[in-house]
Amino acid sequence: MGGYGTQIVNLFAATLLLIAFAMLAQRRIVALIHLFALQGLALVGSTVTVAWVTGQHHLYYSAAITFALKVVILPYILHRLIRRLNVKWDIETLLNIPTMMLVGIVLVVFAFNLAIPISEFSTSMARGTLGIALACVLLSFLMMITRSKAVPQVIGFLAMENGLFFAATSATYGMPMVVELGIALDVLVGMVILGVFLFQIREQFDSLDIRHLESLRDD
Amino acid sequence: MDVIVLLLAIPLAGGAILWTWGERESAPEVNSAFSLVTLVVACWLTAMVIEGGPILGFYEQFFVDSLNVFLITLTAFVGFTTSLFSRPYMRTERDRGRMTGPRLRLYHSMYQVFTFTMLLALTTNNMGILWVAMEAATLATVLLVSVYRTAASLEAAWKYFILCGVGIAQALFGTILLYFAAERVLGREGNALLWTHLDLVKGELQPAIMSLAFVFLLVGYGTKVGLVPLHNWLPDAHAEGPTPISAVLSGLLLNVALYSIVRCKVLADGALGSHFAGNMMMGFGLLSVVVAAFFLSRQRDIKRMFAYSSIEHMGLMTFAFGMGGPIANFAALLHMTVHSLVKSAIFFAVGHAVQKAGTQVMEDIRGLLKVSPRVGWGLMIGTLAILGMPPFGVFASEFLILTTAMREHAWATPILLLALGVAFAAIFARVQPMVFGDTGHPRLTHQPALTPVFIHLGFAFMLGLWIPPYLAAWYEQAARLLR
Amino acid sequence: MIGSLLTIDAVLIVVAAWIVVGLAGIAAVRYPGFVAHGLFPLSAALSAALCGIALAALPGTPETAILAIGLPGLPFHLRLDALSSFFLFLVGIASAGISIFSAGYFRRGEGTPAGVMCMQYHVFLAAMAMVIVSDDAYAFMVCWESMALSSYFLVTTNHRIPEIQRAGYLYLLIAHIGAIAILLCFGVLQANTGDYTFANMRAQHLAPFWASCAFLLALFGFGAKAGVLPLHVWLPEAHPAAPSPVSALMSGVMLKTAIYGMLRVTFDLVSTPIWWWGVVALSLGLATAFFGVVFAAAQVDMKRLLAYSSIENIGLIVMAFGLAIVFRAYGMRSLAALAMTALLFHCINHALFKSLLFLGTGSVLHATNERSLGKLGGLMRFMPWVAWTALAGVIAAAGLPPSNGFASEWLLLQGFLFTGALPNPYLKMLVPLFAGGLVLVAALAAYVMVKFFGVIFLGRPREERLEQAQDAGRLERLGLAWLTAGCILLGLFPAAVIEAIDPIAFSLLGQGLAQGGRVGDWLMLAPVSAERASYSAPLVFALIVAIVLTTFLAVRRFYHGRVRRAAAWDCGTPFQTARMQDTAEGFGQPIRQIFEPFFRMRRELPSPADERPRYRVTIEDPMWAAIFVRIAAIIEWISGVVGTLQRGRISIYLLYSFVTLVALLLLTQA
Amino acid sequence: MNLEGILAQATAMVVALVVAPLLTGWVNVCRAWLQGRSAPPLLQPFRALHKLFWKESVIAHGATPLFRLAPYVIFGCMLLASMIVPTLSTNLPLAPAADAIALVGLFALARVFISLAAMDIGTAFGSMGARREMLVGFLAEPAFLMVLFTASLLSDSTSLATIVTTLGHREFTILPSLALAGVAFVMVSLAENARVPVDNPATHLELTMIHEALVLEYSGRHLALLEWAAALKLFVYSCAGLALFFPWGVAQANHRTALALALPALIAKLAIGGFLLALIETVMAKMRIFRVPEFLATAFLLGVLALLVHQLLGA
Repeated sequence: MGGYGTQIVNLFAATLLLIAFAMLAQRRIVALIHLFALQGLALVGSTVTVAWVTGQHHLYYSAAITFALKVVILPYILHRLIRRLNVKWDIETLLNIPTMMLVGIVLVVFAFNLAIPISEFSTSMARGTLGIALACVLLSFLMMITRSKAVPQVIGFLAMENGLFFAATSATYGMPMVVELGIALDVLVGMVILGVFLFQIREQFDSLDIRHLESLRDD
Repeated sequence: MDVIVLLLAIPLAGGAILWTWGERESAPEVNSAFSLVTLVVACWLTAMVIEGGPILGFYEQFFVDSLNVFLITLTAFVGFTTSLFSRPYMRTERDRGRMTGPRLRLYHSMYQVFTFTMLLALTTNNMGILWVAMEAATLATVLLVSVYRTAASLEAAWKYFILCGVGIAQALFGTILLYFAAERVLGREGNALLWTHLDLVKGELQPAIMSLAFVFLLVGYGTKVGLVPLHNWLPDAHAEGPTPISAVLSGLLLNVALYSIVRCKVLADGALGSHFAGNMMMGFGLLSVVVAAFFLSRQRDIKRMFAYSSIEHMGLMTFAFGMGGPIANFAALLHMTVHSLVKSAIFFAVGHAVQKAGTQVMEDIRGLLKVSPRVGWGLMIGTLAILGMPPFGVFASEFLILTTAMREHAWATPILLLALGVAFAAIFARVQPMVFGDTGHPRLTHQPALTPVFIHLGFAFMLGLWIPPYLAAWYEQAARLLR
Repeated sequence: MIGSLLTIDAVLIVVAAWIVVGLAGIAAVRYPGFVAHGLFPLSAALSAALCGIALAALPGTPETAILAIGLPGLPFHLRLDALSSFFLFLVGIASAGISIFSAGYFRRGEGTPAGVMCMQYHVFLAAMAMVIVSDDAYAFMVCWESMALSSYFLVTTNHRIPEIQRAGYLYLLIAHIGAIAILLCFGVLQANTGDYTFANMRAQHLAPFWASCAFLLALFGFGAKAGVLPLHVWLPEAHPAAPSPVSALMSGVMLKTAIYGMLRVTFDLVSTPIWWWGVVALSLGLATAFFGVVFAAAQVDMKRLLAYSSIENIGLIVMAFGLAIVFRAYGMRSLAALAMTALLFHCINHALFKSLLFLGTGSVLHATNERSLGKLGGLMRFMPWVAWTALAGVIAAAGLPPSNGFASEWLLLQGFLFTGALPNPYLKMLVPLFAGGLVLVAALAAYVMVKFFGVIFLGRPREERLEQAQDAGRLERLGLAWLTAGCILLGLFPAAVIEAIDPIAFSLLGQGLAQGGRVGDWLMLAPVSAERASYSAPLVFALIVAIVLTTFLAVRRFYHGRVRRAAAWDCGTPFQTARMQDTAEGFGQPIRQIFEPFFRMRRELPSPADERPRYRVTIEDPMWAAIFVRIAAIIEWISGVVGTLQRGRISIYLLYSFVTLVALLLLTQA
Repeated sequence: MNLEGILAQATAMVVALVVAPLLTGWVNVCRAWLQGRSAPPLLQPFRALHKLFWKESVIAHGATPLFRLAPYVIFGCMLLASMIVPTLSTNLPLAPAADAIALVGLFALARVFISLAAMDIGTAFGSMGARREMLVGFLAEPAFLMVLFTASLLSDSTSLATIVTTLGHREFTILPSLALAGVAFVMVSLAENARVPVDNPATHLELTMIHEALVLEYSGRHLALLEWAAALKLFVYSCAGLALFFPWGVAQANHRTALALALPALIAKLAIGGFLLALIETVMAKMRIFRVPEFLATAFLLGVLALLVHQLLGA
């Protein structure tokens, strides 16, 4: 049974990575949000599996929180945002897609190499997943670097959180409950503040292109 | 009732209350009152620690030893004096229409919340909660940075938010790795993230994991410390936010972030048994000092300039902590204290100076000694103090740091000294004409609060000439905790 | 000595009293009258007391004390030995005159209020005294920098004027850089023991390389304060900027603390100097002295002129320093003692006559509000007190017998002459050359001084309003008289002075000048032996006076004393104006012409055609453009490069942290 | 200080006072001969001095006491100098009061005083003269001192008496260093005594004159004192030169006989020296004032060279 569990978790992990790549390649914001929700779903799936197999009950709670937060609330907020701000398209990335893909591949390899020696020590059922989590984090990082509009950057930021969360659950069966709650709270508040910001930026520059935000400089 | 809980409860309650009536005329006084009570409780806590040694509180969730208790007092103290300073400052801002009711409400309540997060980060025993608190600190201040709603302030806040958010995310990954390493030793119970427990078993933690974890933690919290090249948010946030916020950012937030790094370094050193962590910190420190020093000479905005000087001094402390050893740690802690005192004092003076001149551009600020000698002298003396002129405490700590460096890493000393010289030339060349000379600036509508400035400078002066024995003993105790 | 008062305690009491006086000045900031006529005379009395104490301590054994302030583990160590007592005496005797002068000078406060100034002034005095007695690196640095800081505030008293701001900035910056070098020097000296007391540094025996590093750092650091080439640039800026008593204090006393530092490090902390250090010091000293005097000859601002002349004197002192090192390195202790004696003697002489001259310029400044030589003249008629005291200072500064300036230069030349025993042939060649240079400098100094005195006090007033110039007030006269008396007495009884400062040479070099035969009785000064060289200031003075009197009487006895006043001969031209005299530029013109390559000159020569011809020449310090401007440019360039880090683009910033992260992760794998 | 000492000192002083004007007169006489003019009488300088002393002295308005003090001081310096230079005897009681360096110091003192006095009236000529005098001085002094240094290195002493004794006692050998020093000395003394080619004592042409410009405002007894002092200066220089380069015949001890022998020797040497001086003044042309620094710099360099040669060859 544990074997199946491991396979399932690995499957979910693969899905996460795939979605991360997809987000990296995605141009349309709406699709980006969908992908994000999907990623959240995969995350919930893996968490539940881990909880079910290992009987770590508090993981159910965190799965629930994750579901509520990352599959329902945040995508909803984001949808409302882009509808209110009516920004549908995000054509240009600072780096063209194929290059990003290549860089992404390199990053994944790098992440795996980093993770291999560590995951040896992992007592948990899903040893390989730490590498995947790290890869997800780095990919989201790359996405944030390469996006030139505010909303995708935010999504990249959230995706990074996903990767972190996945690392927490799969590698260590989740952090202590207090910490998880704290993290969740921070993420939520952060989202709200982000929303406020996006509106402020919008009314200030009537666009969400962060290339307007380059006036403070020292060169 | 646990003292620590009380200590945390007060600012939290203050935040809640001020959220409801923070725009009232009396709000600044209430704000100061809360800060004062916090300070009192902090002193009480300090007294307890000095007598009874380290305190564990609330199911081991809180832990106060001689390392963080002095930071707690410092935080409470600077928090209080800053609230005093912000009374006339904010009133003047309101008269000038830059602060409206809602903004004031936000400001006052967030001020208390920020104090709360700082104290939480300092008192908590749980590395996870530490992370949460640091993130919360960002969230509490980010809206204050953009409170003026100008394009520049929005941009600054956005950068602050994104860069620190991303950074802190790295820190979270580090924490996870830490937990991952710890749970194999301490088991799956919640206490696998408790620093006290980690400290006991740090020898058994897995080196390979710990080195990765430390890298993530360093990059994460280092972003908040403002280590080059992760510093880019810092000057913007300092320059664009209201001056009291710049003061607490420089005086408190950076300290606490560095404090978290130091806590992690203790664990990493224990696990790796090598000087890996220390070397990394020294590298960052040196880079920060040098780069910041050369940035200084390009500044036009006064607050921005002093933000860079903060980066420089943070780099110096990081370098000192990186060197390790009782003297260096002692010096670094001393430098931490003096730097927050002096730098916040400078920002107080700068705040009033900027309000007088109505601009932050240094070319347009002139003749402070003429319009209001006290602001002028405050800025002048503060600057000289921060530049490491004796007999101020900054010189004492820099003397210790440099001499230790000469002993252990002689190659680094000339570099540091060069950077300090460049910084001196750059800063003083700009401050002198602001203080001296003639001007036609108007008087302020509200009597500026300069008592905090001179209290801070007075302490700095004392620390340069005479460190009270119990304070010294206390520093040494703390330094010994860090090895 | 339990219970009874040590001499060093007395010194500390004086210092504390100074601080108290300063605080009183702050307290009484509303009553400038009280500050001037109450506090400054008091501090002058304290200075006089310090003289006495130091004189008493000079022959005594070293005393140490520890103050309970400073760093934990490194409290203030203090030590009072022969060397420090001598310099304390110097501080005391100069500051006594200057303080009493200031009591009359700060009558109407321009710029900083008198009370605040009183504070800064006394902190300055106290810091200098503490520098001299401090016996560990931390105490030394604290006092050293406090000295720089307080003097900086004194310099920028009239901070409304941009030039003064610039001067102050330059001064503080160079002082700070020097302090950094000194700190490094101490870091080298403590030789990784981590113990920063001077006692420990004395105990260390450094490898030649490190010792040389320490020496060069000290030479740089203290040279920056003393105004050794090429770090002298602050001096001609800061001295004119400061109020005259402050210039007097800085030039007369503060520069000497730098000399004290050099001596302390080279002869006390580093036990064994190496001969080439001496050559370095000699060359630097000669360059400095020559540069200083040549530029002094070209100045048109009286205080600038004096500042450059200070540079010259510092150069001479540094030459003596180098000579002492050379002799010490070759174990020729008695000659080293000779050079050392000359050094110390010249230190105190310069302290006296330069303070005197600066105070004189102060009085002139107050009487005429004019610093430019081109607009002064003929003041001897209206300010006889200032003029005659200044004449005494001028004779001393020009190094003419029987003044004290001549006595010290005479000793120094003796040191240069008896180098036959030097084992190193090159040095044997070199040292007489330095002697030649020294003589040239001394002769030029006379030129400069004639220009200084002649243009200010002699001739006819170049401006109408000079006719109304008032002579110095009573207190000012007292101060001037004190310093003049000092100059004359030291000049007339050099042997006594040398006897007094002999313990220093003895303590630093293990042998004094007076060992074996005395240096001569009060009448005759014969440092080595009467056959070798002898000089008797009292005799020379007495003989000249006697001859003058007898001639005077004889002329009246045999002939008559009739005098008729008439107009000066006008060479047949219809009228003579004061403008026909040499201007300051004119007087300096030959020097400018001879040493043209030294100057960066910009001339405006009028063409014969223009009907309102005007002639202007401006002299610039070549070191400025050659070194400092370049350094500034380099730093500017670097900061420009660094500035590109902050491009304002968030993606780039994210990239930075991303790259950093990846790099560090790779590092962990390595 | 015994009676003989006092006697020797006194004779030295008297000799100086008397011989100095004679020397000046003698030079003038020789120059007149060489230039084919009819010579003034040898005692002409005394007559001039006497006449000047009788004249009342005219002083410009606004002249300070310094102006009237200066002639006496200068006279004093020169007389003192003449008393310490071993003219007749090396065993002078007052000689230890000032050595070679102090001698130069005395000259410098006199120079400074006369320059200041010249600037005091505030005429164009006065300040010009002062400037030129100091210009000559600051180059001549070092050169002179270099010469003296060479001698004092040879005799390992700066006291003139010792120098003369040692130089006088050695057997006659050509010392290259002394030769160089000698040339330098001649150049310096030409300049210092306001002689052609540096200055022309017999002219009042404003473009060229130095010494005459200095004393332009003086008259009567003050001028007399100054002239006498100038004569003394020439005398002292000549004696110093003779003592350094031809030290033979100077009495070592104060026997009356020795002194009696020394005097004619001195007179003879001075006569020759004076003639040579006049010869130089006749054959050479006055150089432009701008050339003077080069001239004196050459002298200075020769002096330094002498010093180096001495260090190198030990001779």
